[in-house]
Amino acid sequence: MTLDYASQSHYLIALLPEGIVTLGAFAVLLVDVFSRGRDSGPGGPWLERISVLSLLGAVAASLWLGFAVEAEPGLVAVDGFRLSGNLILLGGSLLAVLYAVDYGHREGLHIGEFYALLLLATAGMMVLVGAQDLVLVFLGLELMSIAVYVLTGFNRRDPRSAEAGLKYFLVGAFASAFVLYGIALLYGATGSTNLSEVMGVVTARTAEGSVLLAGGVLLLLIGFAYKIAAVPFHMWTPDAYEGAPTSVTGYMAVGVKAAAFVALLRVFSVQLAPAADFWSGVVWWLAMLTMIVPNLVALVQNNVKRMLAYSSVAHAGYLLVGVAAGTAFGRAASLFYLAAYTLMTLGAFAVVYAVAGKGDRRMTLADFRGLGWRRPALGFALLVFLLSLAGFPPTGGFVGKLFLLRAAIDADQVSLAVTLVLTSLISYYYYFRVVWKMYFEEGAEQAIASPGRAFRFSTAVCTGGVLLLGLLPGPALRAFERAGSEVATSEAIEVPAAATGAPTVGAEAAGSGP
Amino acid sequence: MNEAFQPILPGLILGLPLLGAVLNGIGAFAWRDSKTIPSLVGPLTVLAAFAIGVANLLAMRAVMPHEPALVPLWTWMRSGELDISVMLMFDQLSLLMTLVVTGVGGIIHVYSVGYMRDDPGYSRYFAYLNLFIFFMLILVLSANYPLMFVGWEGVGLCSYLLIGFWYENREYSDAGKKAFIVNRIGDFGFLVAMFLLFSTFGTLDMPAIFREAPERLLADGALVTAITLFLFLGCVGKSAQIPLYVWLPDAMAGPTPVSALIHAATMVTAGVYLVARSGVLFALAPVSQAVVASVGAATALLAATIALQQFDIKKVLAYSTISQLGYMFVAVGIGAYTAGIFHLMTHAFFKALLFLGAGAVIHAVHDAWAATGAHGDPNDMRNHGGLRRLMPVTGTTMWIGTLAIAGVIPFAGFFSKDEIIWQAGVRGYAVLWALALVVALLTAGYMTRLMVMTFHGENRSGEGAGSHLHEVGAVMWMPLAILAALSVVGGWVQIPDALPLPHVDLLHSWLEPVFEPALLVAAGVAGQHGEASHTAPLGGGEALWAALSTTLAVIVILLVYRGLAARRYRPAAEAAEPTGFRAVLYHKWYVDELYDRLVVRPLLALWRGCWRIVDDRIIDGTVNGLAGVARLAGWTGSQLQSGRVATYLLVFMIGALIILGSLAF
Amino acid sequence: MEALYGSHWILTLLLAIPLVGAVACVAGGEGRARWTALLTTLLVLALSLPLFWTFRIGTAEFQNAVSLPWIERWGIRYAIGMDGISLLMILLTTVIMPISIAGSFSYIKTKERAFYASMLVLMTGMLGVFVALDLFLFYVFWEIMLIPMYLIIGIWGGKRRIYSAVKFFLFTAAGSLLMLVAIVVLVYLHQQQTGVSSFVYADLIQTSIAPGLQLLLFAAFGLAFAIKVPLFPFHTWLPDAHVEAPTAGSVILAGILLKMGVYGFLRFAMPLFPVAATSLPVIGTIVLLGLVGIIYAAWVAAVQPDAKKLIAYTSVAHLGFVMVGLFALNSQGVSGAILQMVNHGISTGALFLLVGMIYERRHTRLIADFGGLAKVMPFFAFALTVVALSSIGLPGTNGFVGEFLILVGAFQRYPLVAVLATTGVVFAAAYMLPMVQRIILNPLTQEENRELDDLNARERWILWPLLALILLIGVFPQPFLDRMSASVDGLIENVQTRRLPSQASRGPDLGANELRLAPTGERAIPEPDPDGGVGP
Amino acid sequence: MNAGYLADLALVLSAVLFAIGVGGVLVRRNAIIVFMCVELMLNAVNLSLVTFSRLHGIDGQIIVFFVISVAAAEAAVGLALILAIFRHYETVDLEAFRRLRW
Repeated sequence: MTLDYASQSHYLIALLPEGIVTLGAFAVLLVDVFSRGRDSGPGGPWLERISVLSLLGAVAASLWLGFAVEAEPGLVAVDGFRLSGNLILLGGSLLAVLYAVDYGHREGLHIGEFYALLLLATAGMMVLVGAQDLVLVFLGLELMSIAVYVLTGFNRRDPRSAEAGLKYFLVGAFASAFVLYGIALLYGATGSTNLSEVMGVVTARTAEGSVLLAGGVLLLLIGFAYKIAAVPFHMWTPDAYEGAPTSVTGYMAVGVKAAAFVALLRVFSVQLAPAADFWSGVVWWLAMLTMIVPNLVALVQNNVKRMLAYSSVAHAGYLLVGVAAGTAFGRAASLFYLAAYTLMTLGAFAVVYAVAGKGDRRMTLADFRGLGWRRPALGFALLVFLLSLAGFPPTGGFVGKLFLLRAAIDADQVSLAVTLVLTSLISYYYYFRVVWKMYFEEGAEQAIASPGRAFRFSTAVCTGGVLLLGLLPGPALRAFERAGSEVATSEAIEVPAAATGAPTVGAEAAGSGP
Repeated sequence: MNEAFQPILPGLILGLPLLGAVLNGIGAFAWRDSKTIPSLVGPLTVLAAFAIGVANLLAMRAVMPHEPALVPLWTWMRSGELDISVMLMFDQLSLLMTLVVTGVGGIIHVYSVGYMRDDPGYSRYFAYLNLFIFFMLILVLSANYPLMFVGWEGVGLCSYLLIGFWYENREYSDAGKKAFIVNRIGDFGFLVAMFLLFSTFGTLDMPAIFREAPERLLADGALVTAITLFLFLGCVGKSAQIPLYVWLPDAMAGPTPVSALIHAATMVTAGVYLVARSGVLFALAPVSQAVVASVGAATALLAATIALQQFDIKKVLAYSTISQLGYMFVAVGIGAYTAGIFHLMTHAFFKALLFLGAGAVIHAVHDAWAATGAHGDPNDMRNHGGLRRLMPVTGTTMWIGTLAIAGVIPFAGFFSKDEIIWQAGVRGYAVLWALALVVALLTAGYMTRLMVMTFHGENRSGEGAGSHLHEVGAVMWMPLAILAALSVVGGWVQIPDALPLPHVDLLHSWLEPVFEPALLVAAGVAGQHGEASHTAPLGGGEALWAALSTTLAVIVILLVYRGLAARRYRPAAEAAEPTGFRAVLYHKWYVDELYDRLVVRPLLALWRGCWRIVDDRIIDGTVNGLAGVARLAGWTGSQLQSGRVATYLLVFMIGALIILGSLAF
Repeated sequence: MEALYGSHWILTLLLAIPLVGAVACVAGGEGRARWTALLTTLLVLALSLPLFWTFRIGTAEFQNAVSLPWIERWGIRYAIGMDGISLLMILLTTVIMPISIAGSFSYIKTKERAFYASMLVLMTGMLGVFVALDLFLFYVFWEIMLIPMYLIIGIWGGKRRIYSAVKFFLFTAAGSLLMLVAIVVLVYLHQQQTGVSSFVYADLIQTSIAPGLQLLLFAAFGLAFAIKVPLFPFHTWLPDAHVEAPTAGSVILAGILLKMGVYGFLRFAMPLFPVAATSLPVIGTIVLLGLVGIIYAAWVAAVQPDAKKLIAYTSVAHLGFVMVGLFALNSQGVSGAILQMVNHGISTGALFLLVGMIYERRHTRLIADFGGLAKVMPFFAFALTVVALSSIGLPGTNGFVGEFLILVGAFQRYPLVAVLATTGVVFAAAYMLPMVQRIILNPLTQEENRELDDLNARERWILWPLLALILLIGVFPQPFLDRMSASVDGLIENVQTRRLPSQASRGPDLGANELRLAPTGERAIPEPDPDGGVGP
Repeated sequence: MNAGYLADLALVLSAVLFAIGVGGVLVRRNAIIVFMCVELMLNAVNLSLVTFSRLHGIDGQIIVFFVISVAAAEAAVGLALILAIFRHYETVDLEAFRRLRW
């Protein structure tokens, strides 16, 4: 069918997946309340069942929207880009829910609110991904963030959790003020918050006072930079990630980043492409710093969870290369990398909490000694995730990096490409240090409780997925390359060649850094 | 003479010794204790090869071909224009060498049966010895330089193995190592020479090279000079000439038959053979010839002087060998190739004889001491003396050898040495000629000293030893006898008609087809050393000088004998260190020490430096340094991550301001 | 039979069987792993040996070649095939592997399943590198090898194993990462010129690249390979890795892994960037570094107290020879280089095995702890002597043939370098003989050594093939040279003719037309031509 | 007093307010006060939104309502978090929360 936003009801259709997930959230709350009444024990199995169901429903809805529905650009985009974004997010959320079940039962966090918040956050992310209007961007951002603030501080028994939550919250609120200011200025400059119209104005260069415009663009960029934890707006990340309940950490690292990136790509590398000369240089610098700094700091980390936090910051840097490329190919690369990143990061954090044991106590490198021999399966899974994070064949991480490299080269961003590989070299050290702890050193003999079914299932999925993306990336490449070029815009700014999967010279990548 | 000469069983000449080597090698593991099998396999294979050689000799005499007979076996390596096949070359020279190698070798094998009787490594010993014969034959029979190089290094290997045969003695295995490494220095020259030859001729087959050399190479040009000099470097190593002679004296660590075979009769003469073989090339390079000759002369002199003051009987013989090799190089250097080969042959006879005799003496003393339980160095002549009566055969045969090497008519040495001296004279190399004469007298001197100290005067072998000292068994003295005979008649194959003797010309006419091209070239190059005069530098004809030299030799012998027979030597144990100039000679002009200080130690220091400083410090230092820098940077960054929200917000704000500031630019 | 050896399946089998074996090792019991591994490798060996005869001599084209779509989107294909050069490398690998596995029986006592599995994965990786005709495929194999080797050194290594493992890993990875960028750039250029995205060797080799850029790309490739070779001054990972690695690890490192660096130059760096490869600065640098390696490594080796470290340095020297010969770019030099790779694999592999054997008996590698072993271990002494002689290139052994060809070839190109390199022959004697002497000769002073027993049957059977090859190649090298000659000449011609940028685009290249690849990528002709891909 | 002038004035004012908010966030150590400064920043933005809506129509004012509600939600969550952390640390001094660092 074709959506006609003249009738408001069609917005409901356009927002169907978000709607389903939100309803799921409320359902979870109600079920929890009624199933449990007063006692504050762990919730029943319905929590995760409903969550999973609603997420699957959202998946179905997104697919339907993506393939069966046409729509002219309105508040909400209905395009392949959103579809693939949604799929990545929902996949991540599904895995996160499963891990949450396992983790929640162990840490006594198996409570309705947890799943409700998780679903709400997911809804927010999806809004963010689909938003074609700055107001919607803001709302999605806030919905997501607020839910995640709470999730971060969710483990009331753990001071680390509370501290993480507060820090995340304060910096987050601070950042959202910037986003908002940016939106305001853009609105002031262009008289509209609808991205398509904004782009129209920008392309036509009829914006009143490009200072407002530029200021708006940059403030917006700063806001996003905070969300994707780009250096120097990343400093909250290690603390938040380390403190948060580990299953949440994985979800944050994956979902928030993915959503923010997809939105970033849509807003900047597509809609604000005409204003590229304002932001491309800044993005180049962000990418550089975000690749270099966290990789260096991760070298000296002794806490694996925190090390992974830094590494996820570093990955934001790699992803920024895709943004800096500014091409459809670059967007495709980022999407693909996000997919791989989702799987490997979730998996890695999961293994970490499995090793850490109740109360997330054992997370230093020393605690991983001999893991590969004591728990071969767990060790192998972590090995695969680490390989993928390091960008080693035959894993998704490798193909992803190759993809990003190609995007960078196509956009004449050789400097970024070289930095990418050199920083990857640095990262080898700390990733493979975990490997050597796992295999080269004899284990301190503390028992690792054998993880539950949900954990085994989802870890298997992550491992398999990572390897699949590494060995047979063909379909994924095709899908994402299409998605990267199918972004709803008022006028076609895509270079046709991009549709053929043949990468193109960064026509849109005005200027590459200083 | 035109119908081609077909070598008889060429493969077998090489195959038999190899077979022997393999069998004995297996024996070294399989039947360690069996003496009979090696005693048969070892000598017989070599003697059989000798027989085939003789057969070939006769066949060749019948034909007297002018072109070498080539026996291609298989393609060794072919790549691009490089095409080297395993090919044997039979001509008068290679056949003569084959006979010397297998003949003298065979005799020495027989001798070894007695000498090594009680050695645990008996089978291994014969394996090495046969292997040596095999490689030596490859060396002399190869039709191209690379294959010759196989033999060249192969004999080096065997000499290494045999010098260090009693590997449990550190000095011995050191000596072996020294020999190999020093030889490798020479081989470096050989290799480079081959590269030059290949890049010049596009082939390494000797016949082709010798055929085309005159056209392709500019006579007296830099190229041919370089080629020949590099070749000669190889010879210097292999044939122990200045400056690479130092390994040969140490090589005496090996069993005495080995010294006789490898380090006197055959291997060390390979250099002479190479120069003679490459005569055409050398003939084109007068400079190189001069170098060869003068190095030879200098070596001859130096070694002779050292030999005067050695007490180790084998060391004396070793230096004597070096000195005699010097002679041969003088010969081939001045272009008298036949003379060189002639001396090579006779020297093989009498030097082998002398070594085997020395071996007999050592063996006897050793056994006697084993009986009396005395200790000491059985090689030290100061522990010998008066053995003439106790070991008559050895004594007599060794005297024959001495007379031969001293160049007393009519022994073999006289004719060959006289020829060299004379050729040096008539070709106008006055200095060489004079030196040769002097060295001849020195030779007579040190050899007589050896004989006197060993066989005359009182026996100094210690209490009761005399009763145990006795002649060696037949298996050992028979070879002595044969060699003694050869040392007498060996020279009669070439008697110049100048002498009042029946004129015999077997060798010249025999080798003539081989050296003809070289001589022609030489004649072409000629000019300064063109037609030979017929008088020595100081005038006088060949007969006069021959007579003079031989009489002088005799006089020297008598004088030394008179002088030393009276002298009371004291056993090595209580003997005093030589002093003054004697000490200098006794310490071989301190050359070894010099090399140690100037070459060995500095190199080792340099190498350690490379390892400890360049590798560990500089290269690894850089790498680890980079890693350290990265970690430091990381640590600094992590310190910024102080946990204070305020800091985070501050950094955030700074970043924001910079970004917004970017608008200004 | 014919069907098998006429098609790519034989190569595919060689790649697949070890992986299966690896799985079997992990699945099977701890005690059974070694036999599984041994049988697997022996099977592979048995399958690979006939290639030596089925190989068609006299053609430079890739045989048993195939090119099947893998990631069509980017024109990445499963393209494999072998020419004379690959053939020898493959056989070297399949010969060395069973030997090194049999050599580990008594050495590896813990975690056997993991060990033998890693060995087999490693085998696939190495074989893959030698047959890959698609740069993506090549890179994947190239990188995959690092992991098992990293584990082998790190888990079963000696005291400083972790340091060595990490050093090995980072050194090699450092190089390959830049190569990845270069590959991407290459693909990008090819796409600019043809509009088609392809990683296939036969396509990329036709790309015409500006000389300046060629230099950069060559440098990126070259660094990766130079570190692997290793060229001075990138060699310092080698001694550490060798010393700490278990015997099998050292054998494979020296025997095969190092060859990949050279192979990389041969197969990729030089044909892809002919202008750079033949430009004076490049040749000068590489040859000079090779020369320095020859001499310098020999010097350093001569003063090593640790036998394994000494041998490790000799590897640097030998590979220095190889590089010098390779960049002589004439048939003697290149053939010699390739042959010398095989030789080095055999002799150095044998040396490591021998040192490992006495290490297992005495648990020390210090040369000083030995001496006089010939008395108690005569066979060991015999073997060590032969191998050492082959290592220093004594005529009659394989070592000489290789070195001689290399030096002859090099001398045509740059005489002075060749002459200096020849001094390496002297130094070789100066480091190898003292080691031999101090291990097997000299008085038997150490009490512990009196009781040592000579090599047992297994150890002897490990050594015999190597000893046989040493003499075989030393005396009859021609069959080996014949098999490589066409490929070598093809390579040289290819590089020489495509020197000039003008011809760079269309030059005769190694069997590109033989592979007849359907153009890959989205813009490919809808249906690839019938025999698209499969070779003859 | 023409509209344009007034508008510029308002924009400047909002910018100043925003800056004050930022300053407060940066210098204060008390979590609650810091949070209030953030609220101040949001409201500063609201001011400029309103101002712009004078130029571009009603949208800006609508956005303001969204912002206010979002701010309310944020306030709730924020105070809850501060409460939660107070239970552990017995303080709201940001300097004290340094368990997570490096």
